Amino acid sequence: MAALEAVEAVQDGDTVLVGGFGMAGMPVELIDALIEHGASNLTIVSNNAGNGDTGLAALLAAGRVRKVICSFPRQSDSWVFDGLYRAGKIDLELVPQGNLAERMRAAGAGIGAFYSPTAVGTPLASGKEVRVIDGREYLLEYPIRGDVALIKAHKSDRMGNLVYRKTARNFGPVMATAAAVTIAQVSSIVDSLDPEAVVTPAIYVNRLVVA
Amino acid sequence: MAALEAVEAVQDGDTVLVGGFGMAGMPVELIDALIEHGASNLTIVSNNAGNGDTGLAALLAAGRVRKVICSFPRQSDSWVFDGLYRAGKIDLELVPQGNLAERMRAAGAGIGAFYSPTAVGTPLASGKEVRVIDGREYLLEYPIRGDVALIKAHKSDRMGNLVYRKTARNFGPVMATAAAVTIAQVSSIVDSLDPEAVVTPAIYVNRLVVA
Amino acid sequence: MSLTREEMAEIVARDIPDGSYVNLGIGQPTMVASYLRPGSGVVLHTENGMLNMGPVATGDDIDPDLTNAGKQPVTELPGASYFHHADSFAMMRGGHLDVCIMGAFQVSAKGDLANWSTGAPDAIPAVGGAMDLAIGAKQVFVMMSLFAKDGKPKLVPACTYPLTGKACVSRVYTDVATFAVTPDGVRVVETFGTTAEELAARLDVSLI
Amino acid sequence: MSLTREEMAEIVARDIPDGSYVNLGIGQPTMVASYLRPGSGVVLHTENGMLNMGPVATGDDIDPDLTNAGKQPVTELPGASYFHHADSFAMMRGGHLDVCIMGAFQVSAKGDLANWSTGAPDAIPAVGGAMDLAIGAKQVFVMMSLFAKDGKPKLVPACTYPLTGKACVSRVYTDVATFAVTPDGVRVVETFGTTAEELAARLDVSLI
Repeated sequence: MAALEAVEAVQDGDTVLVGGFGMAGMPVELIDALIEHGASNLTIVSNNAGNGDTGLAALLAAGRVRKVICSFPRQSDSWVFDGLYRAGKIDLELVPQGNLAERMRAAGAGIGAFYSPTAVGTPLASGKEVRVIDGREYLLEYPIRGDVALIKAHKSDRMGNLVYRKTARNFGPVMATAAAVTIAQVSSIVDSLDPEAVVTPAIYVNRLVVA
Repeated sequence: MAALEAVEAVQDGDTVLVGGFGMAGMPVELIDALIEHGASNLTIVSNNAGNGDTGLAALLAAGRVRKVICSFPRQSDSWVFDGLYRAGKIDLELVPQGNLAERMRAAGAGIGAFYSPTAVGTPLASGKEVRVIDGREYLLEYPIRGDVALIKAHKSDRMGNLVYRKTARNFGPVMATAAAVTIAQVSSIVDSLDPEAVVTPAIYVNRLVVA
Repeated sequence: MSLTREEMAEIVARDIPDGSYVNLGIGQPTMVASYLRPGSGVVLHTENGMLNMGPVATGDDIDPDLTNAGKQPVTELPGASYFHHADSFAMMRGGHLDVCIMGAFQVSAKGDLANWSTGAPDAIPAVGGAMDLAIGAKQVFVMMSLFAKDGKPKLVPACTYPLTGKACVSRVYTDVATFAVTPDGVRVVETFGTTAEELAARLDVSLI
Repeated sequence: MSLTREEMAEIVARDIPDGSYVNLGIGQPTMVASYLRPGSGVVLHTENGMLNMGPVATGDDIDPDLTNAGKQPVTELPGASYFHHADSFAMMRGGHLDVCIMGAFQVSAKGDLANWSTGAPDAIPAVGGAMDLAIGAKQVFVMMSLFAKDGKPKLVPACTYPLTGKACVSRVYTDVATFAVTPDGVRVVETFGTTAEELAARLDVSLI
């Protein structure tokens, strides 16, 4: 499927989960297609908030994003986000990296909420329910669901089973489970994969784009 | 390591997680060693409560188990458990299969508790906290931790990374994360495994037994 | 003429949309697999950790490491994948399966399901994955005879047996009729060797 | 003489038990890797999804799909494994890592850690995995200079910067001393070019 056709699943106002940790696992071609597609008023869930002037940063620069949910927006080359944030043009929900992953996992796994020990006693605990379990404090965390997930994998088979490459795996498998529609960018579609080594089963993948 | 030496990690009164779904993934040699070892007053967490007269059933028959936490104790050949249960000689905590897996996952993942939609409105909801989240009812479920896990994998490397075979994978990877000491029975120890295909990273494996 | 079990399985199979991800419960629902149209693209999930499960294994194909949820030896189809129990039930609980097909002791007019325990005081309780399946799939289809051996209806105003799940059943396939459980009530979809009027007279559930 | 950063890294490396699973935070803690004894069996975890991470990659070994948490290209050692982010942080949050080494702005006498935000009103907040790491590992070692550039101590009775985690630090490695945070108070383990008495005079924290 062409990238532009695939990202037509994204509608104005959607929450879009975007894979990648820095550039590793970043679905650059899908993001470029999303910019071309033109959907706006988006909430983006991703570990970072864009680097340099391409990819996620370009989506932000185009004014399509109203809110970013991420763990680490501030980087040496995150000038696009920085500018929008300081100008009050973009909302930020800062989530510790592990809670970000676990909240998406909860969305995909049908868990209504969970108690996490991360961020107890910190400013990011503000407004969250605290519960003591076995003498330890935990915060109640809710799922983060996506309307669409844009992820990058290494290879797929024709059914949509996915394998990844090294640390580019990062958020892809979790995001694939947490979105209503998952679009995976892969380097190639192969005839078969080892069933023991499939990381994302095809049930979680709705559209495949070779890029 | 010899099986008998490995299972010396088990002490009287311990909670022992035992892998397998029926015979697939059942660590038979480790269970036999545990019987020989003699630890008693055990709580066993496993999907079933023993079949026929060997394995888990033999451990029960030897009077070493005071409580079973499982999803499906009653089978056509579960006469050992049936007899002990009817005689009031063994306690049973019945847990839906998915909650059983997820509660062990929570133990391994440092989650204090989680809200599951499974069993709402059923007799197994008895005594559990109910919470409505986004209009749906959930039950609060707590982690199940093991002192020791006995699991069966297919192959390991020398570090203890594990791969499994087909549906014999079942509870092994989850139990490995949920116990203080994990003992894995494997068919062979090989020089190397594909890092992309490792299912249980070595950090979760404390002792290896070739059987 | 009321339907045989084979005919019921065929009707259920016909109602599964092409390309669906489906879990077939232990027992009668397993028969549905034989009636799936080749090329339908239906993918079978087994909760002990596999997608793209193939038919029951025989002879040399039997592998003790490859079984279904009923612990029968099965086979693997191209495109299969294996995963552990927490991932398998996350897949189910997260609403990713399109259809789950289960047997039942009773189904209520609101779609409550009772299929794990008769509540007999001396019974040893066992639930397996039934409660997870009941609330996990997008649609739950039940296959059962409409009347018990003693003639009592199994589609009831409220279940008297212990529940497996609340308001989770969407369709009930029986030997004499197929019912849809809807927010407005129980609708008769099709009857076999009987009429909606005759059924209405034998059931305590209002039919629409 | 106070320690150089290299000497601090060497001392931290010496205190990591053989065979430990260790996460090295971004920045100064990364230097510890160079001082691990060959054959120590220490396994490095990187929270972006890998165990048995090797040294930083150079030249042809650079692979954009293989990076550490600081997004530097790294290498893979024999026995490596890859996993996704939820599994990686489950490993951390579940207490499976033996040691995590982090930098800090401040550490309190009770082991509270502040290392993610100076609380400056115009700063853009960013936390990454710091809060998960702080509460996840069995032991958290902090590496920092004991005094800020303005001379203020960074080992304090209570943190004035926003917290990363409560009561999570077990050891503090600084350029002039190593401290153990214990239930009874902060203990001086070793000093470098100074004495416990001199440090006590410059700190508002009681030393035992």
